[in-house]
Amino acid sequence: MIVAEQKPIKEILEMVKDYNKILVLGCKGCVTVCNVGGSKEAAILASTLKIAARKNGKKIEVEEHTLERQCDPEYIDEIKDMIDDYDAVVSIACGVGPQFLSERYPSARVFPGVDTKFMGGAVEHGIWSERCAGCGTCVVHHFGGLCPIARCSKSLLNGPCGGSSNGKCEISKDVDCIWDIIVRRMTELGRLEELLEFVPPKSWITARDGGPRRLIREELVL
Amino acid sequence: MSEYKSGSNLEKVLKAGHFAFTGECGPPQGANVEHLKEKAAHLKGCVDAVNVTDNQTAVVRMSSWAASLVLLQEGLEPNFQMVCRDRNRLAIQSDILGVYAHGIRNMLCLSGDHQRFGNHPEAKNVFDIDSMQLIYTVKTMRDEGTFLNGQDIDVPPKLFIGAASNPFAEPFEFRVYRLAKKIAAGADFIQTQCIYNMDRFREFMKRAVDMGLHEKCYILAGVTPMKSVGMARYMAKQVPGMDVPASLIKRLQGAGKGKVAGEGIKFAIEQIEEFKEMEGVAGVHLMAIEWEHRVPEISELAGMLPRPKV
Amino acid sequence: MGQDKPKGSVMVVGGGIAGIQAALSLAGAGYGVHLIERTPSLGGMIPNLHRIYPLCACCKLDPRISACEQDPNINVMLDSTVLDISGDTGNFSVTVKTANDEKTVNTGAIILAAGIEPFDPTKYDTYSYGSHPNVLTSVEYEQIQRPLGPEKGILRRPSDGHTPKKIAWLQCVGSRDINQCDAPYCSSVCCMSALKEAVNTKEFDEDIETTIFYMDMRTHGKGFEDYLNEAVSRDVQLVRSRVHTIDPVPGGNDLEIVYAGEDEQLQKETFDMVVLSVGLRPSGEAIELARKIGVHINGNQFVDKEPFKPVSTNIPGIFVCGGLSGPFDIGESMTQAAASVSEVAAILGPESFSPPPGYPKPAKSAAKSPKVLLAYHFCPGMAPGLSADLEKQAKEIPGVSATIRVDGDILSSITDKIKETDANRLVFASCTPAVHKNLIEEALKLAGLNPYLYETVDLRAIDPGTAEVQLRDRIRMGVARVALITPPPLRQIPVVKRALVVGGGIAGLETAVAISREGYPVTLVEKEKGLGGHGRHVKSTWQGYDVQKYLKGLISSVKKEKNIKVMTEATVKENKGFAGKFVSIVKQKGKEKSISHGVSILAPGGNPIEPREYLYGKTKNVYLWSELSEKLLKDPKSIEDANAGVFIQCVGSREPDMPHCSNFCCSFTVRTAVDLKIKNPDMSIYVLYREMRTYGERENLYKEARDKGVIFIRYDLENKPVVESLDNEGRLKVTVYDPILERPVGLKADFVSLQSAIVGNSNQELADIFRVNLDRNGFFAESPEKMKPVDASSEGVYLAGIGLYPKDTGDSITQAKAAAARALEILSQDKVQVGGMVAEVNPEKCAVCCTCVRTCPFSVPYIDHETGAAYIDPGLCQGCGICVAECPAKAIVMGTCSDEMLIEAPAVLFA
Amino acid sequence: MSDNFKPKIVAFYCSNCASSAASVAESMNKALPDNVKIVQVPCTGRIEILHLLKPFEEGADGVYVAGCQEDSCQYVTGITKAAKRVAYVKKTLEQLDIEPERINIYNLSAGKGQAFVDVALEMNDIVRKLGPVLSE
Repeated sequence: MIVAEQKPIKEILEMVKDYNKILVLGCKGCVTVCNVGGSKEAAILASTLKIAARKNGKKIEVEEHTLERQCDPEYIDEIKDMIDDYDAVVSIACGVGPQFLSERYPSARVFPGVDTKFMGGAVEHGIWSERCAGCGTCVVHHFGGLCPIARCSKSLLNGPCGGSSNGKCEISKDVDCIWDIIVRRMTELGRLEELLEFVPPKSWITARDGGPRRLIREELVL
Repeated sequence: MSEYKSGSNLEKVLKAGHFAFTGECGPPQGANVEHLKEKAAHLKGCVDAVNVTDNQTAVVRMSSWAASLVLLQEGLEPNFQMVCRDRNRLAIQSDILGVYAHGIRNMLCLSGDHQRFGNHPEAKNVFDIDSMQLIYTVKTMRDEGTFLNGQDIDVPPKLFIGAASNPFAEPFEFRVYRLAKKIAAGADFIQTQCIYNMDRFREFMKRAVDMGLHEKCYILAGVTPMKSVGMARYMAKQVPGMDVPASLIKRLQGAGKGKVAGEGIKFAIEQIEEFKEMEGVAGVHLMAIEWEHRVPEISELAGMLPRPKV
Repeated sequence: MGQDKPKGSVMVVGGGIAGIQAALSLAGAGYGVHLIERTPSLGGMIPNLHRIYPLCACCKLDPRISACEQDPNINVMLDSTVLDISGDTGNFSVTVKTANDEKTVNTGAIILAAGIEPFDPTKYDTYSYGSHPNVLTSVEYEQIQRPLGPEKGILRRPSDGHTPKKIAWLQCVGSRDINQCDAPYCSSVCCMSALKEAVNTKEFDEDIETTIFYMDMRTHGKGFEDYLNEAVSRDVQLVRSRVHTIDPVPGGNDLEIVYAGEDEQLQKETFDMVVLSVGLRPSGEAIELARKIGVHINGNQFVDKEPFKPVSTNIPGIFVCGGLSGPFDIGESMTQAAASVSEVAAILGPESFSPPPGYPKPAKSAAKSPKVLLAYHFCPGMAPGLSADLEKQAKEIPGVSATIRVDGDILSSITDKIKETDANRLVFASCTPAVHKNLIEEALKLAGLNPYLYETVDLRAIDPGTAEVQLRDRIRMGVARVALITPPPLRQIPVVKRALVVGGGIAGLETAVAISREGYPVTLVEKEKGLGGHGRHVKSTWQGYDVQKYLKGLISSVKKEKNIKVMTEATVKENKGFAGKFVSIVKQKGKEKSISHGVSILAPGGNPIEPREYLYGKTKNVYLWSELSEKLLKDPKSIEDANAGVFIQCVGSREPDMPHCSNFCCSFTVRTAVDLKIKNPDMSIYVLYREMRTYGERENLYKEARDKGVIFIRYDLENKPVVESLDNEGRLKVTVYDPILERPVGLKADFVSLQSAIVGNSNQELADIFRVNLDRNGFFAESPEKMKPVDASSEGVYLAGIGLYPKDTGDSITQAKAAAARALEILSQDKVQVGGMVAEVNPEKCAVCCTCVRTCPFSVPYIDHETGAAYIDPGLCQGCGICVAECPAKAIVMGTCSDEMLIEAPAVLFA
Repeated sequence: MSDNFKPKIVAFYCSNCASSAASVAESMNKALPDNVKIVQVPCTGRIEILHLLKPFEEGADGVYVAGCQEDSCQYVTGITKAAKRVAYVKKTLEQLDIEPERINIYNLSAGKGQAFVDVALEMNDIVRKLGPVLSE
C-alpha cells in the first residue's frame, strides 16, 4: 500500500489559518489501512482544528468527509455539490488526492494533510516499511525476492557496499542492509553464485528518471 | 578589490559597454584533443568568450571543464557550461571549485536536456538542484563565500555567472518572469536560445526592458546560422522550444541550389545588425554548431571585428 | 439422564461464600434451594476481611449475595438454624428454627456448608490478649484495615489512636498445638492472611515496620509463593521462632515479645501492636448438628471424609463443603461447593420452585422513538434527600417518560412499570449498578424488550452539597446514552451436548465420569497410550488411601461407560467456537478428526521436572520422587530394607527461575517416611527441607513422623545439601548444614529421594489452542473474576488437576467434580444466547486491514474470505470494545457503547 | 488564576474497576466534585483519540481516563492502549500550545477505592492552576 504520515498539526494549522470553512477529506484506500487518512483520522483532524480555533477564540466550521478513493475521478466527483461551500480542503489521502482534487476543482484551495512516504507494508501493527520504489521493471527475483532498489540506500544492484557492517546500513544502525539479507538468503537458497554475476547498469527509463509515467492499456481504454 | 565580480574578459567587455560577441564549441565525442584545438583555432580572436557545452543534448562528450581547460591553454576564454542532469550538489560545487582553480572565470548554468534525447536514454538523471538553484549556488559561493550548507569556503570561486533563456518556449508570458527570476537568483549575463522569430523576440525584449531587466544584467541574443533547409525544418519540428517561422524556411528555399548556407549567414548578419540597435541587448551569442570554421567570416561580415581589448 | 433418580430441592446449611456458591450453582442447574443462614445476613467470614488474596472481596461477594436474594429458586432463610434432620436421599425432612418460629422443610439432599469460626485466644494466658488493647486477633485487625469497616481503613492502635510504627504478627495461635488448644492441625490460611495484612499495612504506610513470627512459612497455594516474595521485597520481616510471652511494657502502650530463635536463644523485641494469627475451628453448632444426625466427625473435630469422595459424608444424600470439613481457604471452599453440586446431581434430579421464566417476543423497540423509564434504587446508607432531588431532576430531562423507585421485588416492579408506561428503554440508577445488571436484563426480557436496551447510573460518591447538579448530569448522560443504544442482535444457538475432556489423568477421568453419568456424551483425549496420568506413580494419598486400587476402579468405570469416548495417543490441534458450541480438531495416530462439543475441560496434568543436581541420573539410588513411589509399588522391599534414606525437598522449586511451591511434596515425604518407619522402624530417615508445608490436617502426619523418629533438618538456598557417591554399590553420603547444631552433618544413605518441582504438561500449547491465559508460573489462570476457581479465562472452558496448580489426589478429584458441575450448567441448557454487548463488523465498511485481527486481546476476529471482511464471533467476543476503537475504517460497531454516545457525551454534559 | 474558576472536566471511567472503587469511595463518604462529569466505558480500551479530543472541542478544560491497574485489566491490553492514546493526545495538545497536563490517565483498583475520588480532586487542582483553555 501507499504509506503516509500525518503532517505536524502546526504545519496544517499554518496552511489553513486564513480559512473559516474547512473540509477535511479522507480516503478509504491505502491511507485508511495505514491509519492516517481514513474517516477516523478525518474526524480526529477536524476536531483538532476546531480545538485550535476555539483556543484562539476563532469561529470556524470544519466538516469531514471520506471518499471511497481519491485516485478515481468518479469518487472525486461525489463532492462536486459541496466543495464550493468550503474555502479550503485538507486532503488526507496520499499525494494523488490533492492533485486529483485540484485538477477536478481548479478553484478550490486544496492542502495536503499528510506526507506520502512510500510504497510498503506493515511489518507489524503500527510499523510500516518500504518495499517498492516503482522503478517500472521488477527485478526482485534476482535478489532472493528482495528489492535492492527500494531497500538499499544506494540502490546498488551489485551490493553490498563497504558500508555494510553487522547487517546494518552505513546510513543508520536502525536500517538493515538489504544486501546483507539478500546474501544470507541466497546462501541459504544455495543460489549464491547468481549474486556473483555482474548486474549491468539498469535502464531507468521505466522509472521516474524516464520522466513522469503513464500507463495505457489499449484493451481497457474506452 | 576590483570592481569586477570575476574579472573575466567577457565581464570586462560588457562592463566597458562594448557589444559582446560570444561563440560556442562542443567538446569531441572522444579524447581527440587535436580536433578540439582545431575548432578552437577558428574562433580565436573572433569572440570574447567561447561556450563549452556540457554533454549537450545528453550526448556523452569530453567533460566541459576539461575541454574548457584545453581552450584556456589555446589562449581563448571559455564560458564553462554546466547542467544539473549529471551532477548532484556535491559534484557541482566541487567542479566549480576545480574550474576556478584552473583559471576559468565564466560559467553558464543550465538544467540540461533530459537524457531521453541523448545517446544514453536509460541513464538515471540527477536533477538534485535545478538551473535556478545552480545560479544561486554559484552566486552564494562567490559572494557569500559559503557552500550551500552555509559552510565557509577557503578561497571562494569568483565566476561570471551566465544563464540561459528561451524566449520562445511556452507559456510565452511566463518566460520573461522566469528570466527575471534567474537574474534575481544571481545571473550576471543571459544567453538566449537561438532566435529566428524576430517579432517574438522583439516582444520579449520589450517586456524585459519594461521590467528593467536589461539594467540588472547583460542579455546576449542567441544566433545560429541555418546551414540548410533540412536543418531549418528539423529545428522547426524536432527541437523543443524552437520557433522557426515558415517565412524563413521559404526564404532559404528561395535561395536556390548551393546558396542556402549563404542565405543562412545573410539572415544571421541581418539579425546581428538589428540586435546592435535593439534596446536591452548587450551582445550576441553565436552558436555555429559544427560550423566553427565559418565564424571568422560571419564575425567579419557582422562587423564584430576586431574584438575590443579590455 | 438418570430417570431412576428421585427428584427434589436441595438445602444448603450455611450462608457463607461456599453456601452461596453452592446455592447459585444448584439453582443454575434447576434445583430449588433452601439457603439457611443463622446470622441476619449472608456472606459469612468474608465481609469481615479487608481483601481476599489477591484482590478486593466486596465487589465479588455482593453480586453473589444479591443474586441469591433475587433468584426465585433460592429460598433464603436468615436468622435460622437447623435443629434436626431425618429421612434419606430424595426425602429429607429438616426442622428449621427461624427468628420467630420452627418449621419443617422437606428436601431431597443437603449440603452442610456452615463454615469456620476463628479461634478465641483468651485461653492463652501468656499473650495478654483481652487484657491489653493493642493485642488483636487477625480478624479484628482486618476489621480496622477495611475501608468499609468502622475505622474506615485508617490504621490506629486501639490504646491511644496513634498510627503504629511497629506491628508484630504471631502465627499458629490456636493451631499446631495440643497443649493449650487441642488443635494439632495447621489452619493453613493464616500465613497468607498474615502476609496479606502486613503487605496491606505497608500499602497504608510504607514506614510501618511489620514483623511476622512464625514456625514454618506455609505459602503452598497457587500464587502464594509469589506473594511471599513480594512481601519480602516490600520489607516485611520474617522471624522463624517460637514465641514465649507477650508482655506489656510498663508505663506505656507498647508490648514486648519474648521469643526463641532457631538457635534456641531467647530474644526480646518491643512492638506497639501485636496481631495474633488465630487458627480456624469448624463452626461449633454445625458440628453438633452433624454429630446429632450421625455424620462422622474426625479427631480434629472436622467432618470426616475420604479423599476419593471429597465432598461426601458417611450419610448418603448429605454432603459437606468448606470449613466444616477442614481448614480451607476461599478458593478451596468454592471448589468444594461446586463439587458438591455435581455430587448432588448424581443422586437427585432437579426440582425447582418456580419454572424458568418465559419471555414474550422482543418488540421492534428500535423503530419506536425512545421512551425512557427511569428506575432507581437506594441503599439504606444513601443521603435521604437524594430521592426528591432525583425525581425533580428526572422531570426536567427530556426523554424520561416515567420514573419509579424500586425496592424489594425489583424484578417485577420494573417489568410491570415498563409494560404500564409502554417504555422501550430503561435507565437504572442505584449505588452499585454492576450488582443489578442480571436483574435488569431479566426484567427487560420479561417486559418483551431487548435485554440490552438499558443504561445504568451510578449514584455513589455524590457530594450532598451539589447533589442536584451531579444527579442531573449523571441521569442526563444515562438518558442520552440509552436513547442511542442500537439494540444488539441476539442469537439463540443450540447447545452441543457433548463435553471434550483433555487429559486422561485422575482429574480428567473424574470429570468425564461426573459429566457422563448425567447422560451427556464425553470425548476424552489423552496423548499417551494408557490412562491414569501421573496418578499411576502414586502409591497412596497423604491420608494413606490406596490410589492404585482407586485408579483401577476409576479407569474401568470410564471404559465401561458407553457415553465416554476415549481417544488415546491423541492431541487437540485446533479449537474454534464459544461456550455451547465448540469445534475441535483432534489428531490421533496421524488422522485428524473434527469433534463438536459444548464445553471443554482442560486437565492435562503435570510432572516433576528432572533435577539437574544431587547426582540425579549419574548414580543409582538417587530417585525422582515419582520413581521412588513407583519402586515402592513394584519392588517395595528394595526400599523398605534400607538402613537409611534421605528425602530432599524443594528440588528445583522455590528458586528464582521456578519460584512456585509444588504444594504436595512435603505431604508425600512425610507420608512415605511414616509408611517406611512402620515397615522398618530401624531405618534412619532424614528429611532435608526449607519449609515443612504439611498444611491443614497434614500437620498431624508431620507430627506422627517426628514421633516415629524421622529426623527433619532445615537447609537454606545458600547452602544446599551435597550428595556424594561413596562406592559402586550405590551407597551415598549427603552433607547438609544443620542450622540448629550450626555445623554441617554427614548422612549415610542407601537411597535419596528428590522431591522436585511439579510443572504442567503442554499448558502453553493448550492455552494457545483454547485461548485461555496462563499465570506467571505457566499454570492455567482462573477466570478474571478470581472467585471462579475452575473457570478458565474464556467461557465454557474449565480446568482441573495439576495443570491448574500442583495438588494431591484428593484436591484433583474435588476440582474435577467442580469442573464437571460448571460444565453441566452449560450442557443442561438447550440454547445459549450469543450477541448482546459485543462488537460487530459492517462488511461494507471493512477495509480488511487486519487491525482488529492484530489488536484483539482474545484473538477473536479473523478475515472471512467468503465475505471478504473481518468477522467477530459474537459468542467469543468479550465486549471490551478495543477493536471498535482501533478500526481505522470505523467498520466495527458496539451497539451498547457506540461512537455517538462517546462523541456526544461532552455536549450532553456541558448542556 | 482566579479562585472562582471552576474547570469543566470530563472523566472516562472503566466500568469494571470504577464500580468497585466507587463503592469504597462511597463508604468513606468521599464525593466527586460536581464539575467532574463522568462517562463510563466497558473498558478504557474502548476510548478513542477522538473521544478524548471531543470534550476539549466542547469546551472542557481537562480530561482524564481512570482505568484498571496495568496488570489487572480484565481485557488484558485495554488500559495499556488507553495510556498510549492519552499520550498521543498530550502531544496533540502540545502542538496546539495547550498544556498537555490537561489530559491524564490514572490506574484505579478496588484496593485503593479512595483513589476514585482523589484523582478527580487532583485533576481538578491541576486544571484550576492552569486556568481555562484560551490563548493569552
